[in-house]
Amino acid sequence: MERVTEPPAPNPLLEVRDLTLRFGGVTALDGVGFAVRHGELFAVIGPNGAGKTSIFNCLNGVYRPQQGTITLDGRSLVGRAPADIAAMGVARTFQNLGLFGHLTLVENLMLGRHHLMRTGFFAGMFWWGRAKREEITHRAAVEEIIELLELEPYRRMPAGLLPYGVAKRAELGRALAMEPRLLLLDEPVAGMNLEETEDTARYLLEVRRELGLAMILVEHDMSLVMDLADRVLALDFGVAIATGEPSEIQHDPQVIEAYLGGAA
Amino acid sequence: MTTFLQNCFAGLSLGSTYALVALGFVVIYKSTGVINFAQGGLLALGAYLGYTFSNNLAVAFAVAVLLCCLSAALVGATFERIVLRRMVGQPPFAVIMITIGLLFVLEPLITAVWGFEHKQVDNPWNIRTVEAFGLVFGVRDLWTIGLTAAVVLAFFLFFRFTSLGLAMRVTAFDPEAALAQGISARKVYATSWAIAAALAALAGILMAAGPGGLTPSIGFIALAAFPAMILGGMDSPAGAVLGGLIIGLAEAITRGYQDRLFSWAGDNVSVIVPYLLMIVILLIRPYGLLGTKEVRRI
Amino acid sequence: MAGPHRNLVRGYADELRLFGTPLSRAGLVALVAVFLLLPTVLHDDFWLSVLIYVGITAIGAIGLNLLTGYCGQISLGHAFFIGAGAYVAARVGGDTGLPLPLWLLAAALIGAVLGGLIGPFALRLRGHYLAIVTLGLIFIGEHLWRNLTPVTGGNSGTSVRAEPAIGPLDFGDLTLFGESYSRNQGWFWLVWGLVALVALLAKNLVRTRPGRALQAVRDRDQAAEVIGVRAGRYKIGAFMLSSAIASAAGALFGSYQQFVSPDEWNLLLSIQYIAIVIVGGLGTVFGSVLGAIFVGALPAIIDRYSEVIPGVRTSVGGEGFISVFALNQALFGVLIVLFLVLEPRGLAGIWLRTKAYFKAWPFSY
Amino acid sequence: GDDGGSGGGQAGEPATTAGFDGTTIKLGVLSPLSGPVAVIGQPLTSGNKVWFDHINSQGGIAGKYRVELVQEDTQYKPDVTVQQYNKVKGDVVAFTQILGTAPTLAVLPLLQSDEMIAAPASLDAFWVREPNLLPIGAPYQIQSINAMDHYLSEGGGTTDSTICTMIQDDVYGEAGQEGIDFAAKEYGFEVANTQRFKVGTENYAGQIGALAGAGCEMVFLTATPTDAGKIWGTAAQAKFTPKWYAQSPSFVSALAKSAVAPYMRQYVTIAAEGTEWGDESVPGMKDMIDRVEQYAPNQEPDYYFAFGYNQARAMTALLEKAVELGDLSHAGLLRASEELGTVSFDGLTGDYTYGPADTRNPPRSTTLFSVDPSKPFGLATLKYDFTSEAAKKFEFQKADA
Amino acid sequence: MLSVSNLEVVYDDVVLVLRGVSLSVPSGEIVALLGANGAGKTTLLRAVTGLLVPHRGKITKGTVHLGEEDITSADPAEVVRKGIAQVMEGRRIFAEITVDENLRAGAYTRRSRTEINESYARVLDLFPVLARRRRSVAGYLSGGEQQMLAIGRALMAQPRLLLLDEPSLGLAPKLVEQVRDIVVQINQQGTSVLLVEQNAVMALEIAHRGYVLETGKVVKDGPAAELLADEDIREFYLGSAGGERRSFAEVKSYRRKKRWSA
Ligand SMILES: Nc1ncnc2c1ncn2[C@@H]1O[C@H](COP(=O)(O)OP(=O)(O)OP(=O)(O)O)[C@@H](O)[C@H]1O
Ligand SMILES: Nc1ncnc2c1ncn2[C@@H]1O[C@H](COP(=O)(O)OP(=O)(O)OP(=O)(O)O)[C@@H](O)[C@H]1O
Ligand SMILES: [Mg+2]
Ligand SMILES: [Mg+2]
Repeated sequence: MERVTEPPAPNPLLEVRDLTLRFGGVTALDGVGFAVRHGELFAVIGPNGAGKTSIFNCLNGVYRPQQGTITLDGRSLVGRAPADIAAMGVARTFQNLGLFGHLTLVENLMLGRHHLMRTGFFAGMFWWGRAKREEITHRAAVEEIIELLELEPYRRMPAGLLPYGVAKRAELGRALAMEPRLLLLDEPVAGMNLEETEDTARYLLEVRRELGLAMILVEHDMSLVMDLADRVLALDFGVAIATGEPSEIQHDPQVIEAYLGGAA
Repeated sequence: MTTFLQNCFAGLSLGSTYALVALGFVVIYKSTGVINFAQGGLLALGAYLGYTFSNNLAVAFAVAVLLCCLSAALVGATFERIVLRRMVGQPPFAVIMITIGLLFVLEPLITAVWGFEHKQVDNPWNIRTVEAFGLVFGVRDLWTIGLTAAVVLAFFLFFRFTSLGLAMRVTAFDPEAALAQGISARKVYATSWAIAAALAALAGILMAAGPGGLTPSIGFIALAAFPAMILGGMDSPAGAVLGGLIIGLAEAITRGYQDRLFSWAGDNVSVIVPYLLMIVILLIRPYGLLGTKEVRRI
Repeated sequence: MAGPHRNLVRGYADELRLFGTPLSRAGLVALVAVFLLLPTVLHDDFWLSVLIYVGITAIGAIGLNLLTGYCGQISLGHAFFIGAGAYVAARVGGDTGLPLPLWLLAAALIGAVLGGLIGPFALRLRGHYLAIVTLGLIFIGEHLWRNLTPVTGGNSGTSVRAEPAIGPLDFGDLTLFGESYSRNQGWFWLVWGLVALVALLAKNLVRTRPGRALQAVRDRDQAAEVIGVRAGRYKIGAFMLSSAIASAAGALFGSYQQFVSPDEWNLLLSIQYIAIVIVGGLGTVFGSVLGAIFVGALPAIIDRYSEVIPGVRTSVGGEGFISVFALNQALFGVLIVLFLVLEPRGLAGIWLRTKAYFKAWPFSY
Repeated sequence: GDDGGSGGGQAGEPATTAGFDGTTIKLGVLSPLSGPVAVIGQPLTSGNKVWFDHINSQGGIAGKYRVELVQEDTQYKPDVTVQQYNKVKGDVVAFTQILGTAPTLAVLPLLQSDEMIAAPASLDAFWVREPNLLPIGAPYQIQSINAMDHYLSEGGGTTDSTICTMIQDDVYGEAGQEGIDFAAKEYGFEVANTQRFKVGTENYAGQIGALAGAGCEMVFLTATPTDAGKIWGTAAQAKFTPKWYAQSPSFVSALAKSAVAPYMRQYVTIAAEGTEWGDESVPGMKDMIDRVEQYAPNQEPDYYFAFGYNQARAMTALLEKAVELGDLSHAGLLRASEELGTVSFDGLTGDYTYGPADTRNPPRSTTLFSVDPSKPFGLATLKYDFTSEAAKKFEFQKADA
Repeated sequence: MLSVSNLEVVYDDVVLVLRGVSLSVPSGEIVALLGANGAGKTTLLRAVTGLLVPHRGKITKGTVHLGEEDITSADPAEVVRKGIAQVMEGRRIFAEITVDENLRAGAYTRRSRTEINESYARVLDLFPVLARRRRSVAGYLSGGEQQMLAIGRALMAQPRLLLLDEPSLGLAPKLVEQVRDIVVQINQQGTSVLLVEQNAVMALEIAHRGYVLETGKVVKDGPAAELLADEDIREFYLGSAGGERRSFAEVKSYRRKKRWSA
């Protein structure tokens, strides 16, 4: 397998170098490196088990890579606690749904704003002026997201009861509520039909236009990836096998062989 | 040295009893994912049933033991039939509470039937002893250890040759998905409750055959078996046995050396030793010695 | 799916109000009225003392529910903290004669510290493993209570002379507007006033940032971390808060009962608290109070009325198969089982269901 | 002999009051009637009841006021006891039984503020100096002092013998230990080894091993029967054969039928009071047996039953006194208790000199029994009703002093 | 084989989710069930397999028949024994046991060891990834690997009727094709299939019939080929109404809220 490394981009938002992650005998990531520029939509593709989600987990601080560096705006992320990384502006949606099942949709979105709020145990208990004001302002911010993603009918529904597709959208909403600088999207349109995929695409574009947010998109829906991504990284068995513009990747023989098959 | 060995023997005997009770806990935990708080009640019930068979119906003691295990198993299965099958897929907390409720029901029923008096179970062991290697072995203790070993062996053979073990585990993990594989949660629950009740009954009758006799508070031993179960790993039968023996030995040995080694920590340190040991082991191995690690992944 | 709002909400402040609808405001007024009038109508010391114990238990149960129901950390060690609080009341309130708010606060503080010591276990252990470790707390606690004689009186127990008084206002011997009230009446107001206060604080907590974080940790702690919730801190915080409340409840318990002994803080007490939060409904503040009433008052009610059941022996040495006392216990167990079979989400679940039914009314779905 | 009743009241009929409607006197019983400690609560209450059934058959207190018991289950929990106390306090004249040290201490402040009298159902020494309590019998401390006296004088022991104790880790155990410690000072011996155990311990090999290792020639035991059975069983198996003296609650007749009986017969002495069950030579016992046959034919011989029976007798004496003084109110009873002189229990337990709490003098006598399976309760009198010099010197203190 | 008639399902006693759905899966056919998120597809599958109970759901009207047999509200384990297996929504693999044990759990209702071993070999053959990770704890597999496991587990039961709830979810394009081939293949071996899919192209290409569910009602059904040609279906599910597929990058900020009914 041929290994690719990108030439370093000038002043990237995120820079990952030589990322290696092993679980016992399994090497999930093997010297992966890439960079994401400000405002860029960067896609990661690859067969199942290639290590896409693992990259996210390393970025988030859920896994600690055995080797490699990750820097966000020049600050290293390796070794930081997930909550710190979140506070630094990295938000994420989960492949297997990471909503809090017993909380309502609104509460889930409010949780996205957790790191932007300050209310502690005491202030919360006494509902002091600031706690109340804070709740109200952030509730208003959340409402905007609800409107954007057209989640109005589900506001008070426990997240555990949401239909799969709606839950995916709610996750996106929660990630947006975090007001991130970098948004990690793990298969945001899995389980959605075409119409819903279109909607999601529209949301993503809108967010990008309005907030200038950088995103990393992991997705198996090739048409979505090819239509939206600025650049694509292809992985196989934890190794970066190709990187470049969507059109290049689509015709890369290694990618076709490992991943796309006849669908190319 | 003799004292030490003698204490070890006491610990083994005690540990065997713990192992039986803990095994009962494990079977239920493995299939339902809950701690069965009624285990002590089942143990008392089994002991009293054994008393009735042995004393009132005057069957041979061996037969009485068998009958009390069988009838306790029946009680366990009936409980599933009446109550538990309605709880498939419901939150585990509700099921835990139901086992507590069962305990509240069992205790007064037992005293209503058998009264409060201290009872002695007719049995062939009593306080007979055999001596060997300069040590004294209580016959009942030997039987307790032997029977536990036999039961544990039978238990493992049973699980080795049936798919029930796997069925239990997946039912506890995700009852709905288990149902979707055609695993009848009812059958799994009924079997595990029957097994757990029979194990409790066996432990109960073995205890009641000792010189302490039988009173309604015999079920308290179940509390002492908690650390045994945890220490071995809640879903591991082998762990339950191992945990039972470790706790039994630790308790007996600390007690033997309370005066010499532990008096600084107050009286009766042996009572809390199982818990301390459990805490230490859990800090090193959060899922006990042989327990399955919970899979956490996002 | 959430139906259209019956009541127009004009802003987020409105939406976030605790008693937002006219109906709930009416309920609040009714509750306050009951609170104020009940002791003057109901002079019976039995029911008052039952309700006082129920109230104290409700406070402790709210604490446990914050930990178990909201944060998902099962604890079988609640009795330990209750006991610790009672001894604090005895030593701080009784021996030094400090006023009520101070010894209550001292108990809460010490409870929080003890909880903070136990909390770190929650970082390493999960689910039932944690539960059983906290169970160890009971036994280790009992060992301490029996051996720390200067603090606890050892095996013989200790009397608790902490006075329920704030300056001239002595709830143990209340005189208001020239009217004097009995000890139990005073205590009723004190305890249920505190129940309301603690419930309000807890309710506020769970609907604001820290409370949501607790629940997020309960539902998925890893995901919570990733979105910026420091799960470990919240787990420890929940332990501290819950044990602070438990200790305060214990202090009240000691002060009301005036005597406590190491036999009381046993597993059964912890189980009783677990029963309350499960029967009441995990993750609902109101449910804890309902649960405490159910678990505390039901036996008293059964006690009153089981004598009419035929075949029951009402006294020792009387006729009948099962004594009324044994029957009480058994009935209590049966009711708990029955009730959870019918509504696994507890009393609060029944409440929600009824509410949902009436919301949808007159349509059946 | 009969019940020490002195007949009708000279001061006229007592007025109706809480618990007394002019014809019936109601008495409270707060006892664990369910749960693990019901093992004790049930026979105790049965003892209360048999006595009052008998009194009622004689016409009642002072020959005319029937007694009715209001039984409430405390589950042995202090909080439940407080609730139950509150439930019935307005309906009863007094409490003829409150069982358990902790429950009693929990209602004690309430008794004081309500001027209520209650008979505690245990032999704790605390009770003696409490005006609101009406204890009976020689406290546990006295039992152990007398037992020691016996061991040193007739039991073959000397102050140089290796004397050990094995006590339950609770108030009951501490009372026994306190007596032994007192005796140690009085007689000048040392307690060589003390083993404490928790109620419900399953295996006693460790403790027995330690006692044997310490070379104990005498062991004083405070326990309850289940534990005592296991302890002696373990000792028998280990061939550990000191002289055992055990406090009264350690024994139950079932033990005399168990496999441990031969061992107990040889090595165990029980320190209790009164006489052996069914001993016709003691009038009180003969009466009691007759009444058991009449009112509770299923009652097994039981130590706690006898205790409850005696408790009821003390209460009866108090009521008679109050009727005599013409006041059955709570305060009236409290006053009557101060004027209550010595009450005799016809040999079932030692005579108790009541009166103001700080002058009360409980009996200081003990009867020692040996185990004898042929006897109804499994105990045969070894030494009847004796008082040691040391026991006379023992001072009683208030609770929580 | 399977016929559902006039089915009504209520959750929690109040939420009416299916409002009289009728559908049938003829023996030996593949039937595709399409519909937007929340339409009630999963609910329909739960109703067939009896798995509504754990969700506080109830069939309030209508029947489900397997062949001649009425299996309305039957015990789920019983339903499996009658030959219905399913791939559940959300994979629902048993995360704490190994891949191997997961597969064996799928064969719980079968007795013959040799047959089970045959199926086992076949599944590992279909998904080499699983063969490689045979002894791994299933919970640590990647999302797509878990999906393969879920499919493999259902195949282990060797059912007469296979219910698939979004089998291609999270699978790489190459694997989607492979799964499609597998479905066709087992159908040719005689298994009837009810296929719930968001990937409508894939579903309709291999299905004999299709149904479209909207808010608890069947709004369209017919032979797959007919549906493939249907204007509305093309617009909403295939994205090729005006001939060429339009790019996601160019979707307008509005959408046609047209629905068939309601
Ligand atoms: N347990 C439940 N309690 C209440 N409502 C529920 C429950 N499960 C599902 N619902 C509701 O039923 C409706 C149908 O849900 P269902 O899961 O069947 O949809 P679906 O068609 O499978 O959607 P998707 O394509 O997103 O999987 C939804 O509105 C959902 O909110
Ligand atoms: N915690 C873990 N323990 C062991 N192995 C793991 C763990 N997490 C991931 N793996 C393994 O690492 C490999 C990469 O997994 P990852 O989830 O990153 O794949 P992916 O590219 O996201 O695949 P998919 O498209 O199927 O989601 C897989 O083989 C997986 O089994
Ligand atoms: Mg992935
Ligand atoms: Mg679905």
